[in-house]
Amino acid sequence: MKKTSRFFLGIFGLILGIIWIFPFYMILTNSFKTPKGIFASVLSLPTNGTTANYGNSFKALDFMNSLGHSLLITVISVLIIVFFSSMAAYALQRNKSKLSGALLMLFVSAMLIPFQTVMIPLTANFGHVHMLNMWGLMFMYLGFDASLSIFLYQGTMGSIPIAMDESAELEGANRFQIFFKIIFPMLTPITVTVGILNIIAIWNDYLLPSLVLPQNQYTIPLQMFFFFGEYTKQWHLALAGLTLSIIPVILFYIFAQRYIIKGVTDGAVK
Amino acid sequence: MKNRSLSFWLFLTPTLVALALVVFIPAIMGIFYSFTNWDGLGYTEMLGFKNYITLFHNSGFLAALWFTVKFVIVTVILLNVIGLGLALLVTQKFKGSNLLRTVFFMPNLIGGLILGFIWQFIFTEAFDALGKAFHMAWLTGWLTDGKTGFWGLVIVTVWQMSGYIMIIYIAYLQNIPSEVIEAAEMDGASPWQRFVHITFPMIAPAFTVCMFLTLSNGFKIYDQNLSLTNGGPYKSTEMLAMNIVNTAYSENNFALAEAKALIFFLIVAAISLLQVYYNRKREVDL
Amino acid sequence: MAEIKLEHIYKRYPGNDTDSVTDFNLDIKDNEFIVFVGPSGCGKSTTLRMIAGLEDITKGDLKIDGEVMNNVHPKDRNIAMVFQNYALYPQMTVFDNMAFGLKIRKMPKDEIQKRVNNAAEILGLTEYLKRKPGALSGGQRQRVALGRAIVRDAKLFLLDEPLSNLDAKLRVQMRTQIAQLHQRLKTNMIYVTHDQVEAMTMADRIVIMNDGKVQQVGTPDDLYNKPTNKFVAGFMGSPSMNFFDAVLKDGRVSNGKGLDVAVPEGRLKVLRDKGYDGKKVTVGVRPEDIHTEQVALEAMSDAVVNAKVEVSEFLGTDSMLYSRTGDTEFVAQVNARDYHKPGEEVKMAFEMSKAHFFDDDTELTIE
Amino acid sequence: MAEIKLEHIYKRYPGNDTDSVTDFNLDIKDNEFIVFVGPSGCGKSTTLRMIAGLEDITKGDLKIDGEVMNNVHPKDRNIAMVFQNYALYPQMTVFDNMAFGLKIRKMPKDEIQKRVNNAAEILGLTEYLKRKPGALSGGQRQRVALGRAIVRDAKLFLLDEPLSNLDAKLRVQMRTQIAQLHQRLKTNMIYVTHDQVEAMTMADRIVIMNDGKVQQVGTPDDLYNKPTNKFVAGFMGSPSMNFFDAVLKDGRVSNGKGLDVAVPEGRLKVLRDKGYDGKKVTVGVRPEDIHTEQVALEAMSDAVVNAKVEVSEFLGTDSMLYSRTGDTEFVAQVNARDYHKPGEEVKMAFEMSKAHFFDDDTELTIE
Amino acid sequence: GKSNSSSSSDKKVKITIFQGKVESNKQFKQIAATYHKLHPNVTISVSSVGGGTDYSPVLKTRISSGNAPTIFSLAGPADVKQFASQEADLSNTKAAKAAQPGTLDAVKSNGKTVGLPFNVEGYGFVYNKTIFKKAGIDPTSLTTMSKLTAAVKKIDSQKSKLGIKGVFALPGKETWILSDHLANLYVGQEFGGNAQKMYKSKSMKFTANKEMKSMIDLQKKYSVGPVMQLDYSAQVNQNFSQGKVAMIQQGDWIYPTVEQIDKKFAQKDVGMIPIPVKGYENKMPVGTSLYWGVNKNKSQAEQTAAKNFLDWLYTSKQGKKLVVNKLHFVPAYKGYTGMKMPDALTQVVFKYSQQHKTIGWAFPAYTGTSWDPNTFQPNLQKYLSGKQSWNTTVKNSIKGWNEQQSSSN
Ligand SMILES: Nc1ncnc2c1ncn2[C@@H]1O[C@H](COP(=O)(O)OP(=O)(O)OP(=O)(O)O)[C@@H](O)[C@H]1O
Ligand SMILES: Nc1ncnc2c1ncn2[C@@H]1O[C@H](COP(=O)(O)OP(=O)(O)OP(=O)(O)O)[C@@H](O)[C@H]1O
Ligand SMILES: [Mg+2]
Ligand SMILES: [Mg+2]
Repeated sequence: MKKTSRFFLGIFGLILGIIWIFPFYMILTNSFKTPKGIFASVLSLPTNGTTANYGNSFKALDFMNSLGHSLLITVISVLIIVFFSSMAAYALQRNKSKLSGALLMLFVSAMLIPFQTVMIPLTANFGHVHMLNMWGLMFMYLGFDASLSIFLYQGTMGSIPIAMDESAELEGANRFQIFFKIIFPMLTPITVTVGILNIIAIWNDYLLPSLVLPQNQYTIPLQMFFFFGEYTKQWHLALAGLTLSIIPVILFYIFAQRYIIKGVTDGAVK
Repeated sequence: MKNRSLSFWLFLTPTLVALALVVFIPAIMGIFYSFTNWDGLGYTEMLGFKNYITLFHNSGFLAALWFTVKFVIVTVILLNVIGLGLALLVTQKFKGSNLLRTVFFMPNLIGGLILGFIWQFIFTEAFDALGKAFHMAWLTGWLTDGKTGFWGLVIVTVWQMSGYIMIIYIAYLQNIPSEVIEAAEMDGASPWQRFVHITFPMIAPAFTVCMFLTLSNGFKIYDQNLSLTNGGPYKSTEMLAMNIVNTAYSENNFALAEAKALIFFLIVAAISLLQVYYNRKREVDL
Repeated sequence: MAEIKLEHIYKRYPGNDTDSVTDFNLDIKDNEFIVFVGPSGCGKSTTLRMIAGLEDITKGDLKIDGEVMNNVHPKDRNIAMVFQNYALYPQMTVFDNMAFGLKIRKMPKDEIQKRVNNAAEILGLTEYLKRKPGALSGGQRQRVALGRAIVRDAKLFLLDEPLSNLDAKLRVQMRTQIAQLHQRLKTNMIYVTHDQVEAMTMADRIVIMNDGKVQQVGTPDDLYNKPTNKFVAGFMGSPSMNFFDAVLKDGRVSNGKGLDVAVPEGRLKVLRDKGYDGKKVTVGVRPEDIHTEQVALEAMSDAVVNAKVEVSEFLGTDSMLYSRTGDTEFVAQVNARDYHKPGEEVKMAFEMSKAHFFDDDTELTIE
Repeated sequence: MAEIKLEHIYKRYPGNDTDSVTDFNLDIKDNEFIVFVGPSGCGKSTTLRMIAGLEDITKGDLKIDGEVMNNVHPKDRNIAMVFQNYALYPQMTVFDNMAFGLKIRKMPKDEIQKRVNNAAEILGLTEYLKRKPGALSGGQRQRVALGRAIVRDAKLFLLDEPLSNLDAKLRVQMRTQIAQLHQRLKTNMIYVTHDQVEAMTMADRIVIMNDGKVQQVGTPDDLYNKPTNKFVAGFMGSPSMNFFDAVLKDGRVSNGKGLDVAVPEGRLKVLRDKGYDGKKVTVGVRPEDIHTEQVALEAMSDAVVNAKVEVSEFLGTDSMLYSRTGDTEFVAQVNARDYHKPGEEVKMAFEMSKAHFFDDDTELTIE
Repeated sequence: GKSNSSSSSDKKVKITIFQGKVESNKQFKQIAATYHKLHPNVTISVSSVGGGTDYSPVLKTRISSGNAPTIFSLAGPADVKQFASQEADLSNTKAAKAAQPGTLDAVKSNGKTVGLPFNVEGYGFVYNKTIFKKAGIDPTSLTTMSKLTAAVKKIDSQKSKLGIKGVFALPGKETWILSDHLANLYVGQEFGGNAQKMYKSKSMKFTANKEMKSMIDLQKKYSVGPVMQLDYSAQVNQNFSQGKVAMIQQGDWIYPTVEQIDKKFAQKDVGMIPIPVKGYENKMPVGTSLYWGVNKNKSQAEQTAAKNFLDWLYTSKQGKKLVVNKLHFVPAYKGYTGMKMPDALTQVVFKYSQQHKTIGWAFPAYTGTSWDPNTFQPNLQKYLSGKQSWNTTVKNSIKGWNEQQSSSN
């Protein structure tokens, strides 16, 4: 690409980026204001800023503890989802039968069911087998989030030449070896994507964990909602809390981007 | 992999089990309840199709359905165009393109309430200020009626979701072998032609996925609706999901809500699955 | 190490309305080196893939050592294959690509190291072991694909045009290496190539296919000198045999368009016995059997034509003379020393004792 | 239609620590047919890709008709290219693959139809026009890739081993077609091949590369008969030239291990003039310049050795005799008629008037 | 059997509280800890849900998954009906007996008392003392509509002098401001302010609708605008607490919010007067929004412990102190005379309720029914935004109520 067009793309991107980031500007600046300062003028910079919100929010959220639970639940759930849904997608993509078409549609249609309508029967069922805890929650995430992940995996898997499987098969690899040693590494970009999408969904989830988790396993969003009473909404703490809680995810996102490697399958096609 | 082979089922079973236990069994229970007078705790009588009859006389449901359909049409188009546009933009090589990815994606990190809080201020204050500064009357008085409420919802949804759609497109864009793009360059295709004839057809699976996601999310959208307008004013911006939730929780009519949900599911499933089926047919494996 | 039998094998790809392989029969003896040749799209790769177990066999039986293998899983067949399109693992280094099959088989690390390094040495890939396939040239990739097969102790090697992207010198080296490997491992090899030199020099037997059907199976010499039909005769040899539609009359064949040469006694008798006297036959003469040297002109004086060279190609050792006599075009391959410029009028002798005669309808060799 | 100049071009791929192409210089004249040859990995594809604009040029200038093109976008160069790895559009049919470049240029529909059908005819793809590339054999894919280029009226054609997966017969046909296309369009073509016959027959000039560097540029005849160095001499010709490390003494060269032949007057004078008398030289003799016919043995009686045939390969027209005299191994290419069985003791004459002499250190030809 | 709360020889019991007032959750936890110290055999765990999530579905999932709390909260007649199979009879508790007259009306089921009020709350016009003083108006004199109107006009005329943007801040986005609180004054009249009565009534006449209209019109006309853009936080945090309006229609529950924004302002400048309604002058609508229920499906020991805890909280000396000083609740129980509420707004409510100058809360009768969100609120909002005439609004509301009541009860 030519230098000038790169430059204009950069400018264009910059403008878009500013528009996009504007709400974050509001979150960040207001998290340094006193409650009075916030409502005096939301759009302005903090006049006499305070970092007290962060300290208070950190304490009110029981941050280290809830961060621990958030991390534990998110990381394990996402690993489970990536592991099982990539496998399922592989089975469905490499088998071109009516049955797998139907199974895919089943997974896909599961995404259409509004959560609120299954919420009560779901928790009732899990309650009866004493699975209303962290582990039950992780299993539920597999059920809810596998569909999208499978759908995403299934779509990109088509661009991995079947010759890869064949070649490994002739070398004596069994299905699991073929998948985990050959195919899965080639899926890195979509794995990162699936990972990111699930991480944010689970990291920010409120409703499901609020129904499932006992109080001693509360995650950050659950703690955070104590800032929101019916009348008293503690925006100053909530904004600081939000800022604290999205830092790990943003760090992860920036880190993960490096793994979205350009054109991993390039060498495979002739 | 043959579907009669053991490995086929070994690969599928864990997710199938989870799906059944977590989604389908509760959903089927819900369908059953929709024929009763279930109140979330139990039911005392079977009502047959009464709930289904009620819901079609319930103008709130139809109004919400109509509003949602309009919303879905607009957002599906905007999200896919903008999401794909952003994906194309940030996959170009220029300074800061990686940073931009993060920026565009960040809105997904904000949950419902705070989202509403921030955007209400943008609509009421930033828009107002802009409107006054540039004498554009249409920028003032946002969210005070159904129309601005609608566009408000669209804006927030697009702002929030296009980064999501973007990263899906990015993942697929990166699977295109570079030789094929090069071949098109040699054939004399301009960037736009390359996009239309080569890139886009080759990311057809991403398009299927994103169409589906935007469609189904558009229909299911709740958080943004709740936090931004809460359906108001006078229910003019109440969408399907909210209508269902309200039926269940505010009106305590869980059975009717399940009936609405089933109808809603059938509508969305028909549209989305048709779309998936149709689009999948056009895709090719390498 | 194995006897492989293909019995009446058919293959039709789903969605196609013709068979890609039709009634394929072949007995491969223990330790035999078989080469498949045939025009592009004739079904060579397809047959290989069926043997490997990568394609379902539509009809017929594949037996290895007497056992029907149709439903045996590819990984359990212990076959090594070089894919026509390489099929390298893009995320792995060259080393790992070659080591993969060995790791899967849990071979000790140092043994793997040894074998891969050894193969890399042979293939001239030593300095690329740490690269990924994406950063290799076409020929280098092909060599990696070859290396992946040769490190293994498979029972059967399937090689689908493994040298097509290599230069002549490297090809010769590789050919020797493959032949040695075959010697050393005493395995069966099936080798697909479009390179006649490869086919001729490497094969114990050549299978020549056309349009999904086996045309002839035989030693290189058989195929070259005793083709069973016009297709085989035309396919083997480059430039290919000159064919003339002619009539046999008075001990001579002539096409009425410039060609008119005598048929030697022995050949004539056979043709007459089979009742072709006065009938149409197709005459085939290889370019190298048309001569311009004085000695030849004298020796075969009853088969000399006056030709005009239209195009002449210089090929180092030989020259090709694209020539014409009357309205009949043909190619002669002569020693580079006997080079003739385009436009020159040259006398050429047809060595009819080496000519081939084919039935006009069935295209089968008359013998 | 264009004059192309490559001036001191260098290429280093990011991540590599050596240059893949070093100081490449070439003037391509209007309407010239250039062939690149060289061992695998020597930088042929890389050079082509730089000309196409697909790779940045690390250093140096590419000029077309006098204009520096380094930063011109590939699509604006009006170049057609056949990729070594095909790079077909998987989602398009064969027809659409070929028509794409024309549609882009807004050619009328019926003209497109005509051209594509015509190309398909030439390439034998007519019945596959509606298939997608995934359902084609290797050779068929390659032909589609070729078709995609030949339908276009490009200013310059870059063909990267476009025939490597085709059988001999089809290759010859395609070769002719490409030559005709070149004639008709009067464009420049740059053609990469590892097939010497292709290189020899098609090229106006051949560029022979090794290790990223141009070794020699010249007509096929030049390269074959007047190689500038040992590499070129050894690379051109198959089987390749026999090299002997020998000492020039008393008008003879001998290596003390069985070879001892006289050098003809004319050659000897040159060698002596350049001061090689009594010094080491490398002697190169092509296999076809070693003879077994009686005539030759008599004519070159001062260059006859007693050899033993160790392996003999039959190649249709010719035979290769892998032989040995004393401890010196060499290959002779003789007429198939002069076939000798392995183990036979044969007298062979070295045609020393055609021998090549190289400096032992610089490996340059002595002349 | 019956046990004395202070006896330590009892077996250990664990009870759980799941309550809907998320802003008081921390305080309840502290109270639970205090109670545990005094009664080591009773362990209480407290939880809540907040922020936009409805309480009752979560309670339902808890119940249906076998994870039901011992003590839970109820929000009025609709909840009483829904959770009937969970509710223990609390008629014999000390707290029930101490409850202020009328506060238990909404939680009587078949003659039994099944709920105990958290507290009482009251609302009116919360005003800014400084502004009124500067404007020269005595807020307590505004007992009739005409006096109010005159005062409003007077304030409005000196807006810039007073440094305010409007007299009122009417949050058109918050449907409950009009439909629950304001309408209670004009609709509730018909049912004597009794929610149970209204809940059971087949019809509604809305006779006082004209008065309601003038009150809406007044607030709208003199509100900072556009009213349809204002929500609770714009009303309280952004306008009132920053001294930008003279008064707002709100209740004592806003005090913590105001205090959070500006503590000094809250302590010095905040007062509340009743909304003037013909025939109910100087009476404040005081009522209960949440009640405690005890789960009758729990073991007898748990139920007893739960009842003991509630009795202790509302009737013991220690408990009372906590109710007033920690929870800042205006008590719904007798026996608090002489105690001082900690802030200006609760003081007002406490005063009115002690003096029995109150109007009942009838609106819990409809907040849990579909009429409120589907008919009443949208119609009022339509009127407020000028899209619909008042007559239609009234007609639709009456019709909707009558339809709902005839089909459900
Ligand atoms: N993308 C790349 N990144 C790094 N190195 C590369 C890349 N492509 C090629 N090379 C290296 O550059 C050198 C020249 O490669 P090139 O593809 O030009 O060879 P070639 O002459 O076309 O060989 P072949 O006949 O095998 O196709 C090789 O050593 C190769 O490994
Ligand atoms: N996956 C497929 N689906 C449908 N048809 C196919 C498929 N693969 C190959 N064919 C067709 O089957 C025939 C035989 O193909 P095959 O690949 O065996 O040819 P081949 O002899 O290997 O040719 P080449 O020398 O060009 O590689 C061809 O006509 C081809 O178009
Ligand atoms: Mg093939
Ligand atoms: Mg190359």
